[in-house]
Amino acid sequence: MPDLTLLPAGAAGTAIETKRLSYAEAVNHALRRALRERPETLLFGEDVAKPGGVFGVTKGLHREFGDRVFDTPISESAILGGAVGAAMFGRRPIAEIMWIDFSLVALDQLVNQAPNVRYVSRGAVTAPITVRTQAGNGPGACAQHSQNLEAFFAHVPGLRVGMPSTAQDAYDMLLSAVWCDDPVVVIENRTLYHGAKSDVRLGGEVGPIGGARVRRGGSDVTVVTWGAVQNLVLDAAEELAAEGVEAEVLDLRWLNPLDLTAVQEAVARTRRLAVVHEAHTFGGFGAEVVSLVAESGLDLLAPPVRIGAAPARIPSAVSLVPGVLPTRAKIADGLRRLVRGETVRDAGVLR
Amino acid sequence: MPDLTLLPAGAAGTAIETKRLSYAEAVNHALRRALRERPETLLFGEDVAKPGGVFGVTKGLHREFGDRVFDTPISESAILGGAVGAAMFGRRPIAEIMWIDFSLVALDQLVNQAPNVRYVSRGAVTAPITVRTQAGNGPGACAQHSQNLEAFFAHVPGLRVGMPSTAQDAYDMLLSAVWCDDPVVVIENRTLYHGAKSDVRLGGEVGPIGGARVRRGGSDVTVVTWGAVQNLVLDAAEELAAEGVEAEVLDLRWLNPLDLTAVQEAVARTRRLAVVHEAHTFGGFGAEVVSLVAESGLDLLAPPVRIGAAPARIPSAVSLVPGVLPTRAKIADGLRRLVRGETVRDAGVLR
Amino acid sequence: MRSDTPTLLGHFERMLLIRGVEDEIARLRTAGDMVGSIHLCSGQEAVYVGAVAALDLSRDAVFPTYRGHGWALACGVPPEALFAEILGRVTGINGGRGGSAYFTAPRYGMYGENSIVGAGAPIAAGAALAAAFDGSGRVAVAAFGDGALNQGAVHEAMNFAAVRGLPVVFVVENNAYSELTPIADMTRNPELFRRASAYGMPGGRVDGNDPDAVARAMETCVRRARGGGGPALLECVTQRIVGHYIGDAQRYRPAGDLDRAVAAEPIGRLAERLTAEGVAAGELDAIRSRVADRVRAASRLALDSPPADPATALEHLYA
Amino acid sequence: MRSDTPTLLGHFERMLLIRGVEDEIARLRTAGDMVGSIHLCSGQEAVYVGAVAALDLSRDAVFPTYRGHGWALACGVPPEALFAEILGRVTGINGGRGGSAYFTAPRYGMYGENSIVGAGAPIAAGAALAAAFDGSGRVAVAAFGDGALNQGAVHEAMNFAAVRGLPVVFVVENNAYSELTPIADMTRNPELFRRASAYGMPGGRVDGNDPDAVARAMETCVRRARGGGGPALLECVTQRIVGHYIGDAQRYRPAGDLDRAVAAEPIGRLAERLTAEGVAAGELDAIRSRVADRVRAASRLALDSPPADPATALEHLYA
Ligand SMILES: Cc1ncc(C[n+]2csc(CCOP(=O)(O)OP(=O)(O)O)c2C)c(N)n1
Ligand SMILES: Cc1ncc(C[n+]2csc(CCOP(=O)(O)OP(=O)(O)O)c2C)c(N)n1
Ligand SMILES: [Mg+2]
Ligand SMILES: [Mg+2]
Repeated sequence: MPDLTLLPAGAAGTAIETKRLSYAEAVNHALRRALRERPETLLFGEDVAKPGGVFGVTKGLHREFGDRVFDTPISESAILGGAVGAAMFGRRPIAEIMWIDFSLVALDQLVNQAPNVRYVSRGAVTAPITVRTQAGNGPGACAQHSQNLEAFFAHVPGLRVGMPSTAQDAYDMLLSAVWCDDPVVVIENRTLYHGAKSDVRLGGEVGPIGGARVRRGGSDVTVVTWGAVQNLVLDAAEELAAEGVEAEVLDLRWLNPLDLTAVQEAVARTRRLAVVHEAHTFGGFGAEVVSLVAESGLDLLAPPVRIGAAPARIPSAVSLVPGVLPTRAKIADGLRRLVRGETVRDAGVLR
Repeated sequence: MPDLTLLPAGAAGTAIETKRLSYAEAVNHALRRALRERPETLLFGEDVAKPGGVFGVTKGLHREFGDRVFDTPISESAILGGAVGAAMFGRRPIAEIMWIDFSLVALDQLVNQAPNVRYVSRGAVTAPITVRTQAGNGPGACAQHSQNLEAFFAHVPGLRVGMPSTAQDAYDMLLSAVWCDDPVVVIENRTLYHGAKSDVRLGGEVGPIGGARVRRGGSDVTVVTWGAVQNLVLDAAEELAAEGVEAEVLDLRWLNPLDLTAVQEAVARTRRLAVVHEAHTFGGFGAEVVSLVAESGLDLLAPPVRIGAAPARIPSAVSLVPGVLPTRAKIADGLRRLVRGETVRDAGVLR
Repeated sequence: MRSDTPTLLGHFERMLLIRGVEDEIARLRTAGDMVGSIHLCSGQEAVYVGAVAALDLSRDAVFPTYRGHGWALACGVPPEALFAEILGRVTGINGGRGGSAYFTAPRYGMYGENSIVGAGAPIAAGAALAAAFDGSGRVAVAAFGDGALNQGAVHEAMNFAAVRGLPVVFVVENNAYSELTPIADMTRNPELFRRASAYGMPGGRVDGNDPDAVARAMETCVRRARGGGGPALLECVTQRIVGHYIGDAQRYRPAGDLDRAVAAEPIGRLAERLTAEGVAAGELDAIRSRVADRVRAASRLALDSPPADPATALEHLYA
Repeated sequence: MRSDTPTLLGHFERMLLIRGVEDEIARLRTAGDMVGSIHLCSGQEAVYVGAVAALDLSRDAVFPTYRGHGWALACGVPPEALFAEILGRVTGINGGRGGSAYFTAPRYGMYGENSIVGAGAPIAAGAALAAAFDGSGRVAVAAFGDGALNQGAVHEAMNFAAVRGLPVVFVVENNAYSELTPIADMTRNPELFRRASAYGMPGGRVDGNDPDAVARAMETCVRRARGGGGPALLECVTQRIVGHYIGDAQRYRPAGDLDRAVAAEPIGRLAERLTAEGVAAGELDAIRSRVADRVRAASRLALDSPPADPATALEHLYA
């Protein structure tokens, strides 16, 4: 393997500044910075270069970085396999899989290939790829464009998995992913791309991957969550606050590495645990969080609660979706019952 | 969709009898019966027809059933997609994916396609396919031929998932799968195929899918398990029995539908829960079982315990494997500590 | 042999219906009555109408892509059921479960759009596989775009169908673009039908803006498949005259490209031909207004239907 | 231009080494020292030795399949490291982590077997993609079997490499079978190299039992790729003279098939040619016994090594 010396973070002298950015713009800034500071980065995927991405996220990057940013055929195995091969030879490919649902035509490369490279060779070769994709339901999307599949990736040892849900995290976590020497899957959310702008600190030191964040303090119940559904959780928490119940909202951010300490500390404080994700509850990653807490032997005031998607495919009609996915009301209701000490299980978890 | 009338079970007059069979022979008998009694069944996959399967499981079926049993190119998307399409038109395809690891090149068909057919059409079209595959580590197998991926399938609403671990179950569960009107994945285990023979009751009524089985009674701890690792669990249980600890071993058999009642009743009896699977612990299906029990609010004497594979890829060397996979010793040790009330967590769950 | 005038008038009306429905969908989407990403097929109508004309929908089965409104309407799906589906109404062809990109209409021989590029091809091969056993004489049609040819599943499906001699016709709607990227940049051999020979299967190219030419080429493929001759690949060269999705500014199209596509679009062309064959302008206008009325009525009917009920959302997952 | 005698003698020795190692592995597996499913390449040696002769291993990269022992030895992996790997010893080329079907030897330009059929092809394309940026002049070799051509990933890799003009040579080891199934039953066009044209890429066929012919064809492909001419598909026609796995009774081979394969196998053939070119029988015998000694010593060394330590099994998962 060629010994390609990597530039240190910030070497290209990216200025530290704060800008009001949308989530999509934050991703774009992170990509631009990565492409500037790390000459070994490549960016490719379907429609990412000349068209600037179907969501406009990669706009302007092909113009600035030329051939390092390129469009690919509709060939996800070639995209991911190409990334693995290029990474083995010193490149840092950032590959886009347009929808997480499409990763299923090429999952082999993310399960059987990328995570084995380092392990089998005992570090002689590595595959530091970053896969950017986006997940979740949006209005009118069909069953094949609505899934949350983070549980698949989190179950694969050797893959790192993060789900940014703020513009700042979209920027920070993507850079951490590119800087990380492991294969990393960063799962964005298209419903967040073009939402309200927020202040994003740019140009600071690129941190390591990992670490949960408390999004809201509270002493009555800990809600562990990740991804876009966090916004519903925060709304539900406000609803509860009006009723005198204070929920702590912990954004897990990274499913692997998982910040177990943060989870345990939070749960030890409130002694009540709810896990909320948009993915299907059954077999979902929420089960991992609940299990880790259960195994910890923390003495809880009430059984833990999971709130996620009920067992169904995701229907397209906007009116049908609340019959399947978590809503603010379902979350608030679940938390209320948790605090009251009622045993809560989504009637639909098992069918 | 053509209205193809299905023959009732046993219509071809399969005799009820008991034979001493290996697991592989039991599968073969189930396939032969399905092909005989249900003229709409097809059996296909790589090397399944003329060669009789790489493990000899499908021996003689091509000879008996001709074109209904055929070999395919090395094209898993064509195999699974072909099964879905044929099932939509009244066939009952039994498709073989030679190793569960290979399903990853074509997972789209099992996640984005098969389970959506009935849901989207509200039952106007269905895709009753049976996918037979086999999973797990065997001596000398490599990282790409050793995985246990049942958690992927169990997380997909609309797919049924079973893992037979006895010859009788290999027979019964496969027939139930073929008779079932849902898409079903039956995960066999090649290390069981050619083991000791046992009595298998053949020709009885084909039951519905679902239902756990108590493999061993015991009042001190409930071990929920599935797949070939069950044999290690039974060995460990014997080891503990010699020390005066009686473990109940519950074979889950079906991950979907999951027999929660059986799990809850067993855990309510012993008030101690261990879950053992060969799959990776982190993000594995064991977490679902632990979570369901935790949510039930059952009052346990000790925190639940999961015993599965530590976070690593699966190495080939026989001497390395026990460093990753559950062993009889690790299982016995975990159960011992559970009964003593110690908090148990595989040091390697998180890394 | 060219089709007779009544047949061509039928094509004309069907194509107009498709265009009218797509225009109405664009209006509803822009007005906010419909949501999400919707892919219109305007400009490509001749492919659907021509291909379906060669089928026997009482037994044949069509597997289109997310850009499937045209296929559905050509198969006879009522426009009101299509509008209602995209609007998420209980009267939708799938009660709103499918939406624009993934609805199915088996009663009409339209066995499901597919919003995973290429995934319908092996499923169509499976439908053809069933035909090898059920004596139906069914021919399956797998339709997909130019870009889909680069997807592994399509390759596997074509080889699988070829080696087993399955009755399936692979129809490539070559509209020159995959979303926002020209196919010319994504593969070296611009003659997409030539891929067929890799599988030992016949392949051919037809003017995809001429419903008559498509119908005749398709008839050849269908007859051959139905007679046990195996699959074929039919490349229909056409163009979108709208964006990939509603709102797509199409800046990726070079100057003049869209104008040329509009000039070549099949409906105007067929109107000219019909006029040349002596059909009176009034007759064409009568068809136009009949179709417009139908579209308007269907849209209104759909808009007046109640939304799908979330309490039903968990039904029909399992048998 | 044909190679000179010393070059051919080198090929002869390398091929003998591969054959000797495979025979010893068969012995060890049968004796129970080795476990699991092991795929030997006996009969196909000319492909590996010929192809590698055309490479510059200081920069080129080979991506073989599970049947990769021959590629590894041709690349220069020491037989003792290979034996030890399959035996699960600490001295194995991957310390026993890879095993027979999935080891990697990057120091030798051998960037990993792949036991997922076809999966190495896009990875090789990625290695070639890196070459487009790092100025190394690297050429990547993706090697796979006849059956692998029907896998979606291989199709995607070839189109991807072709459209980007990547320096990769796709080498098809056409040994007529995929496991237990003849390729003739699994695709309609028996000339596998013809698939190249679908991607607008050159393709050709060579006698895969002639290391010299393989080397010369490969040189053409490599030179072209290194010079920026893009990828090519080289079909090497050969045969296994052993089972797919050790213990395979090969009942699927028609009568006479195996005998013909043995009669055509490359080592005997090259010995004849060398004899015809005037090499003394004694010289060939000397090579034979040198190789036999080397194999025996390597096997003994590997057997004497300690097994890999389970306490290390969790290392090197993450950076
Ligand atoms: C497997 C997969 N990859 C990517 C996409 C995203 N996508 C949707 S449509 C499309 C372009 C398809 O182009 P083409 O096949 O030419 O059909 P057209 O849209 O032109 O009708 C892409 C890339 C997808 N839906 N599925
Ligand atoms: C994706 C995938 N499908 C199936 C297999 C099982 N398998 C292993 S080797 C093999 C045959 C490969 O045939 P070919 O490509 O001709 O290579 P050969 O073994 O003849 O060298 C098959 C089907 C696999 N390893 N990976
Ligand atoms: Mg197109
Ligand atoms: Mg072969």
